[in-house]
Amino acid sequence: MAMKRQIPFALVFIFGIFMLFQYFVPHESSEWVYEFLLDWIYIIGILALALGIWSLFRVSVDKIKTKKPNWVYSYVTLMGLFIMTVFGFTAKTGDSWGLYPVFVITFMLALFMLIQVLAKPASRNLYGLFGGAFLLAAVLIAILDRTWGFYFMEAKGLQNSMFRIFFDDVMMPILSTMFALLAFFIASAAYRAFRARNLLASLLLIAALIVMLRFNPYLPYAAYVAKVSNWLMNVPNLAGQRAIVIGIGLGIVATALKVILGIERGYMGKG
Amino acid sequence: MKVILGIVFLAVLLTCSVAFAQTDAMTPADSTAADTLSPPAPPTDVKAVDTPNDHGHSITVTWKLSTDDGGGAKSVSHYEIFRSASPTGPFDSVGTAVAGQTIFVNGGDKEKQSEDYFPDDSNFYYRVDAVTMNDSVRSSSEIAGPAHAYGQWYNTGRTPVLVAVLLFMILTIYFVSRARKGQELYVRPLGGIEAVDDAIGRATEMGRPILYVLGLGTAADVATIAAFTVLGRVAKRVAEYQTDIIVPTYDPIVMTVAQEVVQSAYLDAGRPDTYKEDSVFFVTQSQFAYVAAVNGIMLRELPATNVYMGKFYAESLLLAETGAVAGSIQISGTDEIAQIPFFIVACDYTLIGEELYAASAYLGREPVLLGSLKAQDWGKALVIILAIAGIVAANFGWTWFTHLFKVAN
Amino acid sequence: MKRTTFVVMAVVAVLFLLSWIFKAIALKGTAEHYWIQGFLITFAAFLTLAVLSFLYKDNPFYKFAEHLFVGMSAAFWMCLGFWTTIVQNLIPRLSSSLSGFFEVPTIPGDYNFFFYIPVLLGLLLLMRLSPKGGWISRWPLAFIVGTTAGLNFIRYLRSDFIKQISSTFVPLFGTDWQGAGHFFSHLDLSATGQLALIAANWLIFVGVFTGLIYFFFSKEHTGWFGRASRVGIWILMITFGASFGYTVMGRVSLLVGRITFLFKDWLSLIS
Amino acid sequence: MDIFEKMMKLDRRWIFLFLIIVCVVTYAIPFKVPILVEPEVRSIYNFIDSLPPGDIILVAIDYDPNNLAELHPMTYALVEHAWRKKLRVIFTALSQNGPGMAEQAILDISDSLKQDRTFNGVHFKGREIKNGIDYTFLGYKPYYALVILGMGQNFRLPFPTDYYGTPLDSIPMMRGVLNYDQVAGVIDLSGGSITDAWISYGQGRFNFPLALGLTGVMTAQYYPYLGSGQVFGIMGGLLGAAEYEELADNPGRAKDGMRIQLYAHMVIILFIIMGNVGYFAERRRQKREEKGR
Repeated sequence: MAMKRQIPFALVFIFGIFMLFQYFVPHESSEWVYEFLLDWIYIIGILALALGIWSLFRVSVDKIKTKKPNWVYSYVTLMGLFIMTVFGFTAKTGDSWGLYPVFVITFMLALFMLIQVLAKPASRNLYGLFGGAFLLAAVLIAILDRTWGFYFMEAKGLQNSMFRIFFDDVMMPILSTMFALLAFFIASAAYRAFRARNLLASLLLIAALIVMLRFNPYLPYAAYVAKVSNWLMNVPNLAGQRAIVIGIGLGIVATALKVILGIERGYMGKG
Repeated sequence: MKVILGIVFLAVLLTCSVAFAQTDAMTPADSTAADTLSPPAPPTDVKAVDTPNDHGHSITVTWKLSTDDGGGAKSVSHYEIFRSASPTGPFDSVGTAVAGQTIFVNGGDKEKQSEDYFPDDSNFYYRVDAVTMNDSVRSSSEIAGPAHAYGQWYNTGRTPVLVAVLLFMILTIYFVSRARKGQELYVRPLGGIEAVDDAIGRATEMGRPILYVLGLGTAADVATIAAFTVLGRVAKRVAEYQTDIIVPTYDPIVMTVAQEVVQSAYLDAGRPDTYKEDSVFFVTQSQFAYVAAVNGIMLRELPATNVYMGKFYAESLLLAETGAVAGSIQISGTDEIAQIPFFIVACDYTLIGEELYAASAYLGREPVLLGSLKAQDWGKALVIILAIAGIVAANFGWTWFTHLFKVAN
Repeated sequence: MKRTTFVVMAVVAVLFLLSWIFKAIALKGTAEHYWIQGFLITFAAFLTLAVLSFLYKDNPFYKFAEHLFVGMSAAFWMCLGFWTTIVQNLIPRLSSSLSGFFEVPTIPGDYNFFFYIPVLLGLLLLMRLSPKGGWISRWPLAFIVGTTAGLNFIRYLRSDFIKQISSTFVPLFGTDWQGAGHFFSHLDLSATGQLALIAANWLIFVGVFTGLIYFFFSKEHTGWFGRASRVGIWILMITFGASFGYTVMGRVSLLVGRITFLFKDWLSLIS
Repeated sequence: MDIFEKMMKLDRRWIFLFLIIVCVVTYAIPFKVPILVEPEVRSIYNFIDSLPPGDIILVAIDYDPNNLAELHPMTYALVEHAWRKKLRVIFTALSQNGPGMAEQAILDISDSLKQDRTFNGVHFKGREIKNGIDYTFLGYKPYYALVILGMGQNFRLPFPTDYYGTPLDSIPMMRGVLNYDQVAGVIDLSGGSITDAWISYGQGRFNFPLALGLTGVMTAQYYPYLGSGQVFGIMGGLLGAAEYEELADNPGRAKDGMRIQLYAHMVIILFIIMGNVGYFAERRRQKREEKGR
């Protein structure tokens, strides 16, 4: 029981207090431990990614297995996951890609079959056979084709042109378009919420309108509006921000202290 | 009536801004170039001491300006600092300082392997040259030293922070122990948190799940830790009402913690059997892919309530607007100042900044947590008192007061 | 599959093919692999439109883009984390034979064996996957939470508390206060700059003061306290309105980027 | 549903449609919009415009490709103006991913200088811009604060050679140029904390005239430095860049972007007003109905 409950809180206390007082000790030894601890957090975070990928994989396979709504798209997720992983660990050695496309397709088909084994226990043997065959074919291509290779030892995968092309031409367009949706959403949110319903909403509305009009040259007194909006940003906005920042600072400090002292335990679960 | 009041209030603010004007830019200083042959006066009173408040590997050299610094025909353009292991030399140049400067920190790397390694505990001697525009026209100071570098165990420049740390600890411990003794503490109602219970009830009636979004924070962010506490409460209610909860996560460690929290909340509610392991899952560690997935969940699962707690960045509005379209009740709380406006606009209830941290105490209703809330309030009172004192000091020109708040880097 | 869905899919497929062919022809003179280039641009445009179609409503194209993006980005960050953190930062510190295997130069250090600790902690975290050992994953969590709580405690106490307090120390009676008589004798209304600055300082002070009062939790907001907290929330609302209005501009420029891609890079309608 | 109720409860997809049409149309049709020039941008323009030919300015291209959309137009407008005025420019790129992008910008601007052009009624003859004579590109060095401090002593301390590996002493333009004292002014274009370093370590220590080009989000928080005189001018976001283009009579991408911004803003404001008109009309009707009852 103590191992489950007491030791974690003891660890929190020890490391918390150390980091707290480390700040006041400029000596090399304290700095040294500090740097170590920060590196550790980073490394643990990367190792934990395995948990995340496993969760993503399991949830996707589970969706396919139980035929939840939109289960077909889980194949797309898994395909993206594996194809990008393959690219991250392969690179071409010669001038051409050789049988690389064939390999990628065979490998994907093999994975598809193997997922079917998990998802459709009824026809397990058939899919297992096909999956195994495709996997064997992929492995054979990988061994026999010398124009490209697997790299587990060198970060060549990151320079792999396929890895970069898929990042630039598949991930980036989706990413920047998702980001660009904000332009639309900011418009619809403004339309929906900026109604002078009461005093607070009116203040929100008027302040936003003035600032949005700040560079409209068609407006009479445009220069004046620009000045007012600058002033709004620099005076009331600054005051409000400062009040929030001080509040948040206090909240963070109090919560961190509660965590270190073991008063706040909600994040650790029970039992 | 209130609208008119608001407009009047704004009008007053705007009138204040009429006069708002900016001062003019300054003009560049002329550079002087002198061409002389007789050397300038050397810098005097050269001293070399270990740099205070550091980890060692550094010595600070100070001097008094050459009398030819700051104009005249033999004007000093910069000072060059030399170092040697013995008072007789040979001296190597270790750096320069521009005219007008009287201090130079000669430091180096702490790693022995580094080329730039600066040893601790070995004696060094220093000399400072005053140099004119013509590099060969210079004069050397007396030799200062010996001095050796060593690391300190306490940084005196950070005393204000230590005082604040101790003060805050004492306040918290005091109020927590008072709360433990059973003193009643008042907490003002928080709109967003009051709404949580109703929202869960509504979800049960509609037979729809609750979506709990923890944002992009990691377990290292205090906002996320506060969000876990709220999650624990929500999950417990969800378990009691037999509704579903969906928690998509962005960080694998956050996922692990969230699983622990939700699982033990179900245990607490006495229904560990109804806990589904897949209710807390990892999506991806990419901001917009995460948003895309959560947006999809909102439109497909149609949760009755969306709760956003933790750290949010540009995705705040993408999430909250999609949630509004899906017709969910939305409750949010973040300490990312830039995102609060978007949540305010698009959500039904928003916990503004510090309110997120108060929420965990408010939800638990445990006396110890409420006690720390009291300490937080005293912190704010202290800010106000110190600010007023500081303003008085600033107006009377008591710079010593401002210096009390100077923290060394 | 519904009939309309099928028709829409077919139309999109035909449009995609047409675009690919036209783009490839258009690129013929300029790019070496113009078929591939044409495909990539068309595919990127397809994904862009797929995400934009979300504005109308949820649909299969958006679902495809979303699931693809999730899978690929998860793999992308995993590969990146593996190569940059594990291989380049951790392995070189663990042992020279391991780093020899991974062909990375070792990072010498006298206490490198300490880096086995984060590896151990990371493995403990992975114990979550085992049904019985889950509790031990709390140890690494406790380490991370404790360390960062201590770190955050100091960081926010310093930056959000002490620094913000000292930045409220501004003169409220002019830049150099030399007594009330001096102030009034120098009170020149034509010198609006000075006066405006003082007014702004006053307002910032009042704003911060009332804003903080709004954040008081353990005192009932009634009487003068309640009134001050009302003013506080007004200031906060102006702050939020102004920041909202201010952000609109940046968001619209994101959209411009996508329009450029669609109309210039893909359709070449605008030169 | 009467018209006011419709105005109040408009489907958001109409807003999206309207917004995208307006954006595409304003993007496709290159009509002119008036640009209101603020004094803080004008002072930068005037500063560059009033320098005698041959003077040196330092342009710090300290942003990375993330902020390219907002800050690149400033670089183009400002540097082209400086070169037309026959000023010499020292470039730095203190952001890690910046140098390649900065180099490309320098080459692009050099190209446009080859043509004869007329700006603000003054005819400029095209000329070849030469590396080492018209400009020096110092490139990237880590620890920007130290680099900024170092350049205050001597450019050769942080940058013994330029980006291309040529020693600074053998670059004709850098002869006799020791530190900021020989530089007429610094213009920092940055999307992050490097700006703070230029203000506190650069301007604070060495007292040179400093102007800033910032991303839109950052702009408001730097205005206090304008008031205190530490900074003589600020260009904020695409708007600032467009204002500079307007002053330099050299419309470029910022003005294109501004056209879209302006009309997109107007669309949003229009919808907000519409919603409020609908809301108030509805409320009045409800009140009247209550009275009537």
